[in-house]
Amino acid sequence: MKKRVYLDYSATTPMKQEVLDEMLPYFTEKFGNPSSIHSFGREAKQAIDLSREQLAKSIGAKADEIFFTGGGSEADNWAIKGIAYANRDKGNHIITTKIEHHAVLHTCEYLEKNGFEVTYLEVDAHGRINIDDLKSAIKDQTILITIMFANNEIGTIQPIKEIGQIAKEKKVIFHVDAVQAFGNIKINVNDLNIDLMSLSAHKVYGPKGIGALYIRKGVKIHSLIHGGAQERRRRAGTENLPGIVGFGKAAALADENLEAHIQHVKVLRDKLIKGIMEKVGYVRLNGHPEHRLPGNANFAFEFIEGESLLLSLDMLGIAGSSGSACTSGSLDPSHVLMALGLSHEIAHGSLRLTIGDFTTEEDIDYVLQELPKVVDRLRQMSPLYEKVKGGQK
Amino acid sequence: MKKRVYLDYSATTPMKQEVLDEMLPYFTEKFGNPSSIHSFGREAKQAIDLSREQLAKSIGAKADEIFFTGGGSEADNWAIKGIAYANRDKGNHIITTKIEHHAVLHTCEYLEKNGFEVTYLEVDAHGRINIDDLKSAIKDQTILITIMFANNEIGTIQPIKEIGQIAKEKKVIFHVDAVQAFGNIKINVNDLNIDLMSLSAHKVYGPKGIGALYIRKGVKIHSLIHGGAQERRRRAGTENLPGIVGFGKAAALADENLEAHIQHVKVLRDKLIKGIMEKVGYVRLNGHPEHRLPGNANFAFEFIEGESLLLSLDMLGIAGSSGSACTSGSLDPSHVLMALGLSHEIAHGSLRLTIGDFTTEEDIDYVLQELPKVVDRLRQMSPLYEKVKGGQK
Amino acid sequence: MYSDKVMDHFMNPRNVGEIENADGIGEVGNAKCGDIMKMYLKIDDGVIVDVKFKTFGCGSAIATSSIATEMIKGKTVEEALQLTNRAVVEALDGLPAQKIHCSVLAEQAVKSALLDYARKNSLQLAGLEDFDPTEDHHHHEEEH
Amino acid sequence: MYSDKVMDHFMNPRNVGEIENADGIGEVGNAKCGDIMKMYLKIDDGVIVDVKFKTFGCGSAIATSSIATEMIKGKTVEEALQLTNRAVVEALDGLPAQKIHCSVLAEQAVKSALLDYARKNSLQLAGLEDFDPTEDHHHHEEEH
Ligand SMILES: Cc1ncc(COP(=O)(O)O)c(C=O)c1O
Ligand SMILES: Cc1ncc(COP(=O)(O)O)c(C=O)c1O
Repeated sequence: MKKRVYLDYSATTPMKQEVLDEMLPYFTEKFGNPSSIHSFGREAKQAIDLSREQLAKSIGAKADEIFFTGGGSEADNWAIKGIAYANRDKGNHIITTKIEHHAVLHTCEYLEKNGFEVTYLEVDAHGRINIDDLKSAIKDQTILITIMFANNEIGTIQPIKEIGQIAKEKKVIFHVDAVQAFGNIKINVNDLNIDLMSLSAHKVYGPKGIGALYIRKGVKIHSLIHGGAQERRRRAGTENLPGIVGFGKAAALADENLEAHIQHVKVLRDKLIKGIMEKVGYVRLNGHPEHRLPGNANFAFEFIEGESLLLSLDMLGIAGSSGSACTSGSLDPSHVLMALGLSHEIAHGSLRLTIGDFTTEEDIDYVLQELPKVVDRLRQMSPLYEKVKGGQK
Repeated sequence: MKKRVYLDYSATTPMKQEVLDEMLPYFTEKFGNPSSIHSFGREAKQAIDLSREQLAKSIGAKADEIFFTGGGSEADNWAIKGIAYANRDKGNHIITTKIEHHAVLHTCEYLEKNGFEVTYLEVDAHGRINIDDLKSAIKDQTILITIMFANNEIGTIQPIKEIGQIAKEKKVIFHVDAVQAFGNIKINVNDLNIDLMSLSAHKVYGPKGIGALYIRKGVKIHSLIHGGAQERRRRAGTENLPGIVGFGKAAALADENLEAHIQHVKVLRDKLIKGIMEKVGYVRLNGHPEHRLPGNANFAFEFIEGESLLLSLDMLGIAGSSGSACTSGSLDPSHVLMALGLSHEIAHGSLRLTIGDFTTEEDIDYVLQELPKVVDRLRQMSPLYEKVKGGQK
Repeated sequence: MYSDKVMDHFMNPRNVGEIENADGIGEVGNAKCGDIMKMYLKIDDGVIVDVKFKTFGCGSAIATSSIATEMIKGKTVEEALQLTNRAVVEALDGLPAQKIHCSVLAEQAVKSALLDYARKNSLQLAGLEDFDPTEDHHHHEEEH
Repeated sequence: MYSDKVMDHFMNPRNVGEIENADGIGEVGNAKCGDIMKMYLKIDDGVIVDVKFKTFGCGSAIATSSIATEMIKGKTVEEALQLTNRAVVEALDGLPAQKIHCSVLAEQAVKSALLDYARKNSLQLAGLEDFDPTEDHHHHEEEH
C-alpha cells in the first residue's frame, strides 16, 4: 500500500480504538432512548451521566454544567446567540477577535444584522490580542467577550487567564472556543474564569458530530434548539448516545494522557519545524513561536501557492492543509493569515501540518525528505521565483 | 438472561447490523474531514455524497436538496426559524397543529415571543386536522404551514397530500415533520408538494444524533448554525461522517424493505390490539383506527396511571412508553392526548407500544399474557376502580 | 431512577385494600394531576391498629402510600401526626426531584384520614388546625 | 476533486520554463487572487513554434497553463486566438465550479502573449481589439 502520512490532526482526528470499543455496545444492544423510563432507557441514561462526569472532570467543571451538542459549531452558535438574546436587555455589544473560527465570526456577523454591535479585536503579527485593546473595547453595553483559546490555523494561544480576569472584573460574560485547545492544554474553567466553553469530540480522537457547551451555573442563556426536555431542557433532541459515550471516553483519555500527548507531539513538531527551516529557503513560521499548540506547525513558503503544495504532498501520501479545512476551495487566503498582516502572496503559500498521537518520527522524516523537493519543483514553475533567482528581489 | 421485549420503536430503534458495518470504517480508518482536499478528505466526501443520494432517492428528492443536521429536533428548529426569519418581510403568521412534537411546538412558542403569530389547529377525536380549518386559517401574512406527517404518540397520519395541495395553491411554504413517518410510509416530496421535511436516523434503525432537512430547491431559508461552508454553506460544522454514512444506509434499507416492514409490523400490531381489546375491559385505542402508523398501538386503560403501568411492565422486561419519551417524568398528561379531548384521568392511563422489525410473534404473545395481569393488579390498587366494581360508575 | 426501596414498595405494596367501617378515611389528590390516594384507618384506643390504602398514580405514588401505611401502623394518633413527607422520602432512600410531591400527598393522605377520625369523634388534634386536605401542594412542590 | 487529466497536467506539466528572446510574453493574474500565469511564445512565420509557461497558483492554474500551451503549440497565431476557456476545460475533462476562473486565466495568458507579439510587430489581430489583459475576470467567474 502507498505510504500515507496524516498531518491534519487539527482538521479532525482518527478515533482511538478504546473510544470505539466503548461506543460499540450502544449502537445495537444498549440502544435505548435516555428519556425512556424502562431499563433500555435507564442504561442509556447511566452511560450519559458517566460521560458527562468524565467531560466535567477534564475541565474542572460540575457535571450539570456540561451540555452536549451536535458539535463545536453548534456550541459556538448556541453560546453566542443564546447569551446575546438572553442579555439583550443589558446591552448589545459583543467583543471578539479577527481570527476566530467561522463558527464564531459568522455568528457574530449574523447578530450584527440583527441589532448587535461587534468589536473584532486586531491581533499582532503572531496572532495574539493586546490586553489593552480588550480593556478599552469594553463598554457599558458589552454583554459578551468571545475569544478562542487557541487558533485552529496558526495554533496561537491567547492570554485566556488575563482575559478571564478582566471579564470577571467588568462583569462581562466570557465565552471561549476551546475546540482546538482541549486535549492540548490543561484547562480549568474556574481558574480561568471561563463562563462558557465550546468543545468538539472529533478533535480529540472522539467521534464526529458531538460537541459540548460548558455553561457556568447561573449563566442565563436562551436555547438554540427547542423541543424535548433533554439536557435539562436546554438542548432538545434525542441524545447521540454512542457519540456522548465516545466523547466521554475521549475526554477521559485526553485528560489522563495530556502530559505524554503534549510531549510526543511537541518533539515531533519541533523536529519538523527545525528541519524545514534548515532545508528550505524563503520560508517563515506563521503563529507564535512559544504560545502555540504543541502539535501545530504552519509555514509560509514564498513564491508558491498552498493548494498546489497540498496536492503535490497528497500525491506523496502526505495530508496537510492550507488555511482551515472549511475555507479551502475558496479563493481568498485565510482571514487568520491576513489578520497577521501577511501579504496576499505570502498568505497564499501557507501550509499547516498538525501532528497527533499516531504521528511517528518516520512520518516526520518522510516529510522532511519530500517537502523540500516539492517546494523546489513548484518554485521552478513559479514566475515569482524567477525574479529572486535573477536577483531582482 | 431475563426476557426483554422492546416495544418502544417510536422512541428509538436499535441500529441494524448492516448499518453499523457500513459505518465502522469511518471511525478509525476513513476518518478524514470531508472539507479537506487530501485523499483522507476526498474519501470522506465521497461517502457523504453517496449517503446524500441514498437519502434523496428514498424521498424522491434531488441530492442537493438534502442537508444533514444533528437530528430531527435540529431539523424542525431550523426549518421553522429559518423560514420564519427569511420570510419576515412577507408575513409573520405560521400555522401548525396542537399535536406536533415539542421540537415544533416549543419552536413556535419561541417565535410567538419574537413577533410571530401562530395558529394551532385543533384535531378531532382521532387526531386528524380538519382541512376546512386549515383553509380558513390561512391569511395574507401566512408564511409557513408546519404539520407533522404522523404523530409520535398516537400514530395518526395527517392528510398530507391535501395539505400540500392547499399550501401550493395559496403559495405558502409547507414543512412536514416526517420523523415518525419516514420508513413507515412511502413518501415522495414532489407528489405531496412538501417544501421542507425533517428526518431523523435513529427512528429508522440508523444512528442517533444525525438527521436531515429536505429543502426544496429555491426555498429561501436562514441558517440555524453559522460557520464553515459545509452543507453548501447552509449548515456549519464538521460533518458527522459515520453518522451520515449510517443514515444513508438506513434510508436505503428502509426504502428497499418498506413493504415487508409495513407488513411485518402491522400484522403484529393488529394482533396486539385485538388481543388487548379482547382480554382487558375498560380500554380504548387512542388515535385513528385506519390512518395510523403501521407499528403504533396506543391504549388508554381506565382507572390506572401510565407510569406505574410502564414500571410494572419494565419489571417483566417489557419496554413501552406513556406519552412521548421526552415528556415522561413530567406530571402533565401528554398534550397530544389532551388535544384528542380525553379526560385527564383517561389520558394519564395511556400506554404506547410501538412495534418494529425485530419484534416477534412471541414478543406479542408474552405481552398479551402479562399486560392484562398487570392492568388488573394496578386496578385492584386503584380507588377509581373500586367505584366501578361497586357499580357506582 | 427509583431506589430499590421504592421499587420494592411499588411491586410489593404493603397494606393495599380497604377497611370496612374504618374509623377514618382520607382521600387526597385528583385525577388531573394523575395521583389519588385513599387511606383507611382502624383506630383503637388512640392507636392505629390497622391501615389500608388504595392509590391511582405513578410508581412513587404507590410506593409512598405503601411505606406511609407501614410507618404509621401500630403508632398512636399523635405519633402518626408527626409523619412528614421528608421522613417518607428518607424511608424510601430518596425520590427523584419531580416525584417529591408524592411524598407530600402521602403525608396529606394520612393527615386527611386522621382529620376524618377526629371529626367523627369530635376530637381536636394538635397539628391539624391548619390542615386543609383540598389544598393543592402539587405545583409548588414540583418546581425544581 | 480534479479529473485524472488535470492531475496529470499538474504533476507532469508540459512546456514549463521560459523562452529567451520570446516573440511574445504575456502575464496575467495577480498574487492577491493567488494565481499568476506567464506565457512565452516563439513565433515563426505566423506559427507558434515554441511555447513555455510559468505559473504561481493552485493545481488547476498549473494544469490549465500546461494544457493551453499544448493546445496552441504548432498552431498559427489565428488558430491560437480561437482558444477559449471552455475548450481548455473540456480538454481537461472538466474543472470544479470554483476553478473555472483558472481556465479563463489560461485563455487570457495566451491572448496576452499574442497581443504582446502583435504590438511588437505592429500587427492587428482579429479578436484582440477588445482584449484587455489587465481586466479581472476572476470574481465574475467564481460566482456559482
Ligand atoms: C415527530 C417527531 N419529531 C421530532 C422528533 C425529534 O427527533 P430527534 O429526537 O432526532 O431530535 C421526534 C422524536 O424524538 C419525533 O417523534
Ligand atoms: C477553533 C474551532 N472552533 C470551532 C470548530 C467547529 O467545530 P465542529 O467542526 O465540530 O463543528 C473548529 C473545527 O472545525 C475549530 O477548529
